[in-house]
Amino acid sequence: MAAIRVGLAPFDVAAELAALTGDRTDIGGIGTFIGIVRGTAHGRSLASMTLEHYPGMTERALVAIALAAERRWPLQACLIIHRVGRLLPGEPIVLVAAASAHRQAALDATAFLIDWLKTKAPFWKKETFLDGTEAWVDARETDEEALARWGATPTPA
Amino acid sequence: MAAIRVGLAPFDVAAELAALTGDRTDIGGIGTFIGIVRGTAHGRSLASMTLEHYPGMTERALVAIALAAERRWPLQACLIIHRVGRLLPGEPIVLVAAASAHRQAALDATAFLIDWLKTKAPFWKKETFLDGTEAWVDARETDEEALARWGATPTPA
Amino acid sequence: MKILYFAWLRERIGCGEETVALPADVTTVADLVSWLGSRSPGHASALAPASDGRRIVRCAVNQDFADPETRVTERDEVAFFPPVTGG
Amino acid sequence: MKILYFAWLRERIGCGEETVALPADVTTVADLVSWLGSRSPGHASALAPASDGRRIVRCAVNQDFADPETRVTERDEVAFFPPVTGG
Repeated sequence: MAAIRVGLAPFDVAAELAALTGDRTDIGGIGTFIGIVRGTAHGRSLASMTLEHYPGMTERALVAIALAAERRWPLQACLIIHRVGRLLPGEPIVLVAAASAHRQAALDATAFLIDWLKTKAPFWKKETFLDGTEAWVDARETDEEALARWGATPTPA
Repeated sequence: MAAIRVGLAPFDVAAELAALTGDRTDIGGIGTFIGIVRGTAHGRSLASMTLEHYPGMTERALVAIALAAERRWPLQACLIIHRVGRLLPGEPIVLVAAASAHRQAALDATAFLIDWLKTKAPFWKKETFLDGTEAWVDARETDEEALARWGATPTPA
Repeated sequence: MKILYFAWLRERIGCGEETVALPADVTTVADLVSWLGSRSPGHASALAPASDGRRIVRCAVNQDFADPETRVTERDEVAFFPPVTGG
Repeated sequence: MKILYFAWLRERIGCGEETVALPADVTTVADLVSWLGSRSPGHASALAPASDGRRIVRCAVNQDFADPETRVTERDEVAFFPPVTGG
């Protein structure tokens, strides 16, 4: 079961994981990753981070990423939740989770989900600094490198 | 900050992660792994799993594992919670978490924590099957192999 | 054709969505970028390649990532945006 | 010396903890295993190596993992147990 969600609302990790596993007793481990807004960028203090996305394509991309993980590993469930809009430092941005009978599959799939999401889902971050200036975040080459670990074609350049 | 806990009580993942990060705004990502009691073992239905441990040595071992992770990766926080006593299928056994400014460090440290815990902390699992029979779980060689990824000396054989 | 712009492309062009009537000789994403670039200085600036010739702007056709060679028709939804930075 | 047994060693020996007075010629973990094995059939069975000679039982001295060569004294806490299976 792959579940994805995009929205403004915060998420409760415990409730999300409980919903993901339900009454199943065939899950041996759940890996998760939570991305959080940091309070500084390039040594400057952040007031907020604003997430823009491409409605429609975002959901398609997240479903495709979740299904790709389910094809690569024997997962009982996998989850991607990504927030959009204005977020403050310390607030969670994204939650990915992968549940499997075996821990290595759960851990590997978790890393895969976040690596793919960072390069294949249409989100853009804008930083607003305490001094009022704004800047769009640059894509990092290390994200494309992380993709290569999964034998993935980089996003068209 | 390394936090470890061993006990009978269940844990609330959301509350544990909130306590781990507190008001910090220098954390960019948190990796977690939750181990769960599966309902079957060797094709037989499980009634419960009983976790025995070596009080005193367990806490020492978990602290040593958490500190080893903090030496290897730039972590803002790391957490190990391990339950003992009788657990039912579907119940969580263990929670490990690692928080870092960067996602790769958080993910790698999470895998390291659970791999090391599986081979270096004095816990033993006994399975009680629905038919009333009991069996101690055998250590798996794959756990020692997972350790080798971290360049670790296997536990004395 | 419906065209969408996101992030700093949207800001530089000054709109997030426009509907255009496609000239007959625009048949690929590369053609579309050239043609859109002639519509305003904002379009030209937003859609220009980097000084080293590297393509900065990414494109999706009907919500799938696309290449300069991807073919486009009047009925497609085409989006232009910077490299993604979510997660 | 305080000796602890865990998991199936505890069950096979029939006790989780015993205090023993160490003979003078017992100075290492290996010595201790041999000597304990002579105390009862349960001890002998629990502490025996596998049929291929591989050591099954693990040991900790003062709550640190130990080798057969690790030295022990009357004041140490020594524990014997199977390979760990937590997590």
